[in-house]
Amino acid sequence: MDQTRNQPSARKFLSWFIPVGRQVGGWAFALSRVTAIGLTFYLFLHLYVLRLLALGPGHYDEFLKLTENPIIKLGEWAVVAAVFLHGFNGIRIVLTSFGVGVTRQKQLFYGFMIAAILVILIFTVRMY
Amino acid sequence: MVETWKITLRVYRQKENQESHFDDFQMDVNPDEYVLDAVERAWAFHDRSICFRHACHHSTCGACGMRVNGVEKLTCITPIREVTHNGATLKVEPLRNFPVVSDLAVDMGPFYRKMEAVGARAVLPVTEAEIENPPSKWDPDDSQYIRLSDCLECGLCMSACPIMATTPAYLGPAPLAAAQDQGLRRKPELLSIVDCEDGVWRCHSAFECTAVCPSFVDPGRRIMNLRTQVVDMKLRKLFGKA
Amino acid sequence: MSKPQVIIIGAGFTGVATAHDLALRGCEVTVVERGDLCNGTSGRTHGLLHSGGRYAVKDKESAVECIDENMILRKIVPQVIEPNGGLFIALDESDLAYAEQFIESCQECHIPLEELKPSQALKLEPNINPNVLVAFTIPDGTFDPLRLALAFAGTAKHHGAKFHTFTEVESLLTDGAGNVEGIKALNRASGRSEELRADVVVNATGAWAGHITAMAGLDAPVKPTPGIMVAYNQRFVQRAINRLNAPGDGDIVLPQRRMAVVGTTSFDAENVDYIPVVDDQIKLMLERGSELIPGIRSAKPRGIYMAARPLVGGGSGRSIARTFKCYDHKETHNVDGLVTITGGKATTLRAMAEKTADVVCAKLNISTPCLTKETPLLSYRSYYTTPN
Amino acid sequence: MSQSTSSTYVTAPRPDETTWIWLVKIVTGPLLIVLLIVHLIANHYVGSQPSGLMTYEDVIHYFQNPIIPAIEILFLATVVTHSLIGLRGIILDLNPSRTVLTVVNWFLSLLGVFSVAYGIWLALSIASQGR
Repeated sequence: MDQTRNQPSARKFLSWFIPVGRQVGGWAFALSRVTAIGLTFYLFLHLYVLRLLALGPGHYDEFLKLTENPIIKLGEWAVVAAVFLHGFNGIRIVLTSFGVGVTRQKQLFYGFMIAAILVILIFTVRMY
Repeated sequence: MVETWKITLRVYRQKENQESHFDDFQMDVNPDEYVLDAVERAWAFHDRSICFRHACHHSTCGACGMRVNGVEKLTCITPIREVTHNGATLKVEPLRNFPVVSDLAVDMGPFYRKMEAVGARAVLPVTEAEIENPPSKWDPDDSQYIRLSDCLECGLCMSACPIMATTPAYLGPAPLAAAQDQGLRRKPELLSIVDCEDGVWRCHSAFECTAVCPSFVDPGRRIMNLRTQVVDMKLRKLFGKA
Repeated sequence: MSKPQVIIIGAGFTGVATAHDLALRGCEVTVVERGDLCNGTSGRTHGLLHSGGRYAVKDKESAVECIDENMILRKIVPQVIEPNGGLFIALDESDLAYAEQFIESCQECHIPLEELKPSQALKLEPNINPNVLVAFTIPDGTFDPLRLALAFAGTAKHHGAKFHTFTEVESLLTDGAGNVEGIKALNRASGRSEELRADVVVNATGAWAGHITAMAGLDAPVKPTPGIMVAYNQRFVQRAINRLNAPGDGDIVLPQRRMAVVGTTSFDAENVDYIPVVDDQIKLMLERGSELIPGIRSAKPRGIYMAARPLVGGGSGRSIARTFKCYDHKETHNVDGLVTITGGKATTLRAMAEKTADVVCAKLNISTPCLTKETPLLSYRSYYTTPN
Repeated sequence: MSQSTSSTYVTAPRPDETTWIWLVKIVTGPLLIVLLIVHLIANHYVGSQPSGLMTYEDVIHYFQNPIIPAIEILFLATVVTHSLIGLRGIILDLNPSRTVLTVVNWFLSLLGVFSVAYGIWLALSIASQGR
């Protein structure tokens, strides 16, 4: 008997993010995990950048000019989008964790994702 | 007049120590037959070396779980009509996260050991079964009736769970659901098994288990409920109210 | 002194129960099965733990076997049984006419029964046909087919039996005189053949018994008789509902988990490896099943399947007795080393095993008595938790 | 039914640990949503112009109100806690050995403490620059 093939393995971590063969809750899980990793990365980047505030006016204002750069702006937009996707999905997880709407988790996901996309759209309009 | 479809059954093949591949079998099927019937037909008329597990053919034994076009299905109750169309391909693969014995047959051992570890109930009073449409009120006499538990131990949830894919140590949806079914208040010794890193806290609410469960056990809901049971017990302990 | 070696071909009900019995009596048992456990007739059984009521009128021998074994199984393997009893219900004049001999026969066979007025029956089971004329309670039950076999197999394993699944017998090994000394079997998982030798080979292949005996140049009087079962997606009743009449098509509805399973039919078949489901029989099950439980008409079929009973003896279909036969081929054909067990029903698996083990033990001069009546079985999961 | 030993198949339980970690994570989640809204409103509508804190001066001015560093520090502590518990959860799903997990636990704890301390220092130093 082949004992190794088809077994759980840490090397299969990419499967968390592959939506093939996954269903609604699986997409939510993938989305939640991707945004979580992205936001954690952003959090520490943000903290690092903010040290410029302690260094004095010149450095920080120079940095703020960078935010006019379209790529940085796109990055900011991505952070905002990730926050809303993660946040709305998080509300769904909190609700279901305490038994609220747990048998309606698919509908909850669709509802919250529509809400998230609407808020992101509003933000996009305001940002650009 | 019985409808006939031409389909290609694409079967995952893997023999001891050999590389895996897929074999295609062209066959005429009645679309109202089940996927398991197509696999059995491939074995009976095309290739006697195909290994697969099956027993009851009506969703009581849980032996015939496979991945059909990538999604976990109990093949004995999955009509061909629901998963493919005339002239198309039907791909069957073994469950994920189980050791493959051969082809579509997997070793249920590790999974059954977990079910045994939580003492999953095989039979229970009818009145304790959670069913979709329970009577508004059970007759008091009904508690004498015993029924087989809803969980078929088919392993579909263990295969679909994205967390199971990376951590064999995770107890998994069905064993956690079985613990919830017994109740921590009734069986406090289960607390030490479910309240640990590999227990109830590993679930990240993907609800894939619930989506694939062929028997309406709804492991996702049960895991959520089990968490509140654990938190409730721990808070009571903390505040000295056992 | 080394233990006597026995090979059992087939891990259906008779195979696993015989393995359990022989392992308890101190034999070194090896079970070979071409698929996984219960992939043939046993897995696809209706799941009725017979009280014997169905056979009481026409086949008292089977009826007595059933009620005795029913009570034993309830005791030794409660983990796989819904022990909720059954009802025989009369719906027309011909059913009522059958009632008298039914009561008499059940009493003769010591099958406990109680007569219910229609109102009492409907209170117990509100979903049965409201036009019920009279009903009788009998101690029927439902079991999970695979788990019943797993419990026997797991307990056998605990006592040292070895299980080789996905292993198909290719030929019988014989001495020069045609006596059977072992088997040559193909491991379908590895693709390798191996030879296994034993003092006795037990052919427990049920409907396929003829395939094995043919390898020894013998014939077996087994008649594969398939029948259909339709499982509907709603548990209408808690008890097995039987039509109060001579056994016929679609006259039993069983509760099982969330389902109601209607069965069955009876016809002859040659190739039992794949039995296609016939549309007409599905319609028949719906018709007959909904006579017993009208709600079935609006329920959705969940699983539809065919199983081939291994009936023994002459005649055909329902006229064949449902009891079993165990042959020592030394006595029937002067071929030593081969014992064939076939016929019977799921409910009598333990009794079939006892009889077979008695025959095997007589050949091996083992005097240990059968212990299976009193030995509670381990958890069905022990089949997986016990190393092979 | 026979009882098999659970220890071989289930990692030895470490009670009184993960319940609280989970509880903290599930509570900090909604708390973060509240704090984020407060953070955004404060950023954009309190202190300077409605357009937000677009210059160094704006930020320094903004931090003069003592409630602001308090909110920001609370926000930082919550978000660091939530994200590091989440990160630990993801690493846990990679099935690390006990040793690796212990190292991870220590590393993430220290990282958390360091980040929050750094945040407090930063907030205070910004606030003090306006004086």
